[in-house]
Amino acid sequence: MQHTDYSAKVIDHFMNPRNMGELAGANAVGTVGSPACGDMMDIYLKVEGDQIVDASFKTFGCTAAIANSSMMTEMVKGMSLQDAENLKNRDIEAALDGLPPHKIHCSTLAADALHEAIKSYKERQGATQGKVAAS
Amino acid sequence: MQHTDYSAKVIDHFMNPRNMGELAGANAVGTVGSPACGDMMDIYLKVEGDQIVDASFKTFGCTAAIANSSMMTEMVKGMSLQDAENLKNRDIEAALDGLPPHKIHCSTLAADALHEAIKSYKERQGATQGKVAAS
Amino acid sequence: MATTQTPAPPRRIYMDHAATARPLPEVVAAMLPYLAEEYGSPQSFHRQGSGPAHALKRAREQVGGLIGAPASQITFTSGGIEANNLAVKGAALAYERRGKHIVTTEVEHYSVHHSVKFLEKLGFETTLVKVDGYGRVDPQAVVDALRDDTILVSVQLANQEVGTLQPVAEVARLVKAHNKQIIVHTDATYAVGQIPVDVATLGVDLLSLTAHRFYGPKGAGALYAGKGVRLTPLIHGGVQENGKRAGTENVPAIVGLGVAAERAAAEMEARVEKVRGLRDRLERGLLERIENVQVNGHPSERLPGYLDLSIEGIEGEGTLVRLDLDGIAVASGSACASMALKGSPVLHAIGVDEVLAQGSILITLGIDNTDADIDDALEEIPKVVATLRAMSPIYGKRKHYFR
Amino acid sequence: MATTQTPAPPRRIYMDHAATARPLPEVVAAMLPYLAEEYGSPQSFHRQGSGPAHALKRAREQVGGLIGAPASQITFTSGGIEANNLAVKGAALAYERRGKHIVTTEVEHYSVHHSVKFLEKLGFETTLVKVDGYGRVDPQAVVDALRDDTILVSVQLANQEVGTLQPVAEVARLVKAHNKQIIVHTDATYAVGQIPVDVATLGVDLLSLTAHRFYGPKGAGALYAGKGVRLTPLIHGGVQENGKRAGTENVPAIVGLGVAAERAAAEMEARVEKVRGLRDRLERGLLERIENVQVNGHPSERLPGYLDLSIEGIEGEGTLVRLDLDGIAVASGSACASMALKGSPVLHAIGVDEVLAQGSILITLGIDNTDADIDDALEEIPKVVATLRAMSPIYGKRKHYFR
Ligand SMILES: Cc1ncc(COP(=O)(O)O)c(C=O)c1O
Ligand SMILES: Cc1ncc(COP(=O)(O)O)c(C=O)c1O
Repeated sequence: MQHTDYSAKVIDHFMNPRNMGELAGANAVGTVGSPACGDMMDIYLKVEGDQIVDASFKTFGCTAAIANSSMMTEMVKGMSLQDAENLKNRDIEAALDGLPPHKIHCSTLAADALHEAIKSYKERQGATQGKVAAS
Repeated sequence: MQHTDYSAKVIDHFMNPRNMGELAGANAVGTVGSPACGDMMDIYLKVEGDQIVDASFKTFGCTAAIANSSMMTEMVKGMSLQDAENLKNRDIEAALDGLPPHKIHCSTLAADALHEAIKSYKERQGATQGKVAAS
Repeated sequence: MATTQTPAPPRRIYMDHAATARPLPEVVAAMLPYLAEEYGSPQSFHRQGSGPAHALKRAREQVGGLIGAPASQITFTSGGIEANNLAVKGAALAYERRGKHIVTTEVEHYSVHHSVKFLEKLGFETTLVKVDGYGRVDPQAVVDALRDDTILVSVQLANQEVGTLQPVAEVARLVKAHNKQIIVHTDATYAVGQIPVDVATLGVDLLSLTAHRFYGPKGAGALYAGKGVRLTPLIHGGVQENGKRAGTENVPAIVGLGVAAERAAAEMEARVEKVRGLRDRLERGLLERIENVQVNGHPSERLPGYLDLSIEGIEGEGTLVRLDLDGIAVASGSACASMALKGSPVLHAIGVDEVLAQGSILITLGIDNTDADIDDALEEIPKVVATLRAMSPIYGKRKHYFR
Repeated sequence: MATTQTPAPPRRIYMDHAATARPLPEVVAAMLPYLAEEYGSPQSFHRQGSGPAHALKRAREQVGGLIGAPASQITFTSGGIEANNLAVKGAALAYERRGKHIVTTEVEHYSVHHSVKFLEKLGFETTLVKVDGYGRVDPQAVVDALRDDTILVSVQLANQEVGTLQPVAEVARLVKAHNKQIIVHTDATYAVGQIPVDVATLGVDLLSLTAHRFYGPKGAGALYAGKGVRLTPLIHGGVQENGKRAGTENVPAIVGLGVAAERAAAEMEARVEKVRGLRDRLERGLLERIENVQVNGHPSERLPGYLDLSIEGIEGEGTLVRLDLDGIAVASGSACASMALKGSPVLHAIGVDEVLAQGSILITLGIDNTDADIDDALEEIPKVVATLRAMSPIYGKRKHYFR
């Protein structure tokens, strides 16, 4: 493939990433991937009640990995936790107008990072609220 | 190879063969080659005493076979039998300004036909003169 | 050694389309950008690779379109001979666990025969099916040659020398009915672009083609491989062509192949009609003007441009040279005209008398030939034949020299 | 899926000469007649074949001239990968009666590695010799790997990825001293046309090269085979190339290869000097402007145009895309930039940290690069690196993520 096989949206989110950097006041973090395999994402969320009020990312990875991080953080801002938990990698991919076949795993990674962040948030919530997290 | 690898002399003798046809009054004939293999030559000589006074050919074969036949008949006209017996295929080849490597055997064929004609002539001479041909 | 300085003849008439054909001007024009600004490798991730990558994609669709195959089933090679090697060796090695027996015919191109000979050194066995006097194989004879350990059948679509068309669809049908696991290959190098060819109609698993036979460039060919057909690569070492054929893609030539395929598909009917018309006129005219000559190959089931003649009493190489000096380029099956100095195995297989085989002239017409070409050929060929027959010690002595 | 509509950058700077290079205008000009009026097959006996046949002969002399070999010892192929396959498989199969052991290195191109893997299925065994941190093989280690049944040694002349030059002459000398029957091959695809190469000085039996690496066209390469060296053909079925490689010759591409070889021979010194000068300036400049970056490959024994960098904390594919959008085309050894999605085995073999390997950028300069190109690269590359590092969760956390 060539990078010209990326959609205009992918290139736009790669060149002008939204919500890039650590997030002041984040109360949830999800980290997935492994640098040795070529991609790693830190996703930061600021959750208030049931809602994600802000999100950001830092990503080591290819064009698609960065674009998916950027798009995903855009999508989840303002979302309820439940909707975010139901966000599928296909949704991010669709929002980016598709991904080359080789690069589908990058959208999976972004969804995984999000779900990881929510999970750790909930676990922590459960712990601080004295409840046992339901498995 | 292409036919343009033939020398100008080969092409000239092929296109304008000298001494072509059966020879009226020929007293020696040599035949070599095999049509199934792609070339066959009949060489006609008219021998007077020790000298070849005329020569001709008929040839089934490639450009080089015909050109060698033509050149060889030109060369032997007026030659003594002994000189003709010593004529080598290399001499005919040289007179034609050389032959492509694949085609050297055509000059051999022409020399062989000549020697064959002389041999049969001598045998017949020996027979008619009541001599036994020395082996 | 000095070479000939004979001036070029006033007009060159090319009647050797069996050897190669002149690329169409639009083929060359389409290639040029890929020799210049679009020189990138299709495997490069950057922008310089994207033009070439898209061009490959397009060419794959064009070639698929010509033979009714999806683009994904087209593997580009450097030509027909490589495609045949990849088909035969590639399938044999990929399926050798099933068996080691191959069935092919006596009249295949050397690229199939020598591939099979190579495989024999690796323990494979081969059955060569015979052909009839027209060069045609009997489909039932192919089936009769099948064994339990047969893994591959390779039967050409059209013969390179006499132009005879083989009943490949029938062969494939019967072979598959016998055992659908057997891979069926057809060398369609001489047929694709000359006559309609459709892989579904043929029912084959593998089909070889080459660009320069249908007015594309040298250096590009393709192997069609049906869904699920495995091949061991011939040229290892890269991701190109889905791992089936490594090597930086010859983009300009492949682009040329694509355009040639598209043109062939668009003009097929007109081409067949034109070329066959010219050939038929030439055939009739020569048979009227020359006696003691035979046409080799099948009378009707034959490539449209093909006319293979065996001319009694003369030898082919000399005929070819005289015609060439008159401006007409033809080929010959004579031993003397071949680099290997060997007589044609095809003429032998169809039972042409050995001496007659030495006098064979192969005239193959193409879309660039004209009526005027045929007029000239009808005038020159009989003259050359007469001249050479006058020199021949065997002409008219059939009883002595011919079987 | 919609594709990018980003407008083309104002200027394209090509720094990926490891992938392929732009053919010289005189190369293309020399090819054109063979795509048009001189379209004949060199094997045709008639006049239409003689121009192409003479062109092949000339090209063979030109290629021989570039590497100090007689024309008769040059076999044309479709490229370097085919030449490597022919060398390795062809020699192994031709000499298998002597033994079935092959010695090669960890850092060879896939075309050598996969050929050897294929041979392993036929019962051959291989020893892969290790390289040092610069990617160099120790000639003594090659000798130590030899066995009584070793028939072939294959060591590249220059590495495709880090540009490191191998001590091939020394390898050949020691191997031949050990057992002069062992065939020595070198994949010189990346070296021929870039640095002086002479088969006699190297003392090898087989040497592969490809045209498109030194400003010739795609689709033509060659294998040098010394006197008496036998090869089993890879592509069977014709008299072309002395029976070593069948298939209608790709005359236009071979003519282009010939001209490219002649130009390379004539301009060698100037080219080396120019390209090395540009590379050295770029290397120095980047090391000054970017911290935490390492140069891979040998500091001095390296191809003149090569600069392979591992840049801490960022990933190569993204770097490549950003640079490309800025108009600079480079390559990357990162897994994400490869079609196979595999990290570079060369960087692994020389011991580059896995994470650093993902951040590798391969810059390869050629004769078409200018001082202005270097200026632009010195400006753009540090900017892109800084931008991506700012996004990276691992940059600056070396202790966490790097070994
Ligand atoms: C029947 C047949 N198949 C294939 C080929 C060769 O194709 P190419 O020369 O493109 O490799 C030939 C060529 O002469 C042929 O006669
Ligand atoms: C070391 C090496 N040898 C050979 C080749 C290939 O040559 P070609 O692409 O001309 O077949 C490559 C190509 O990438 C290579 O890296």
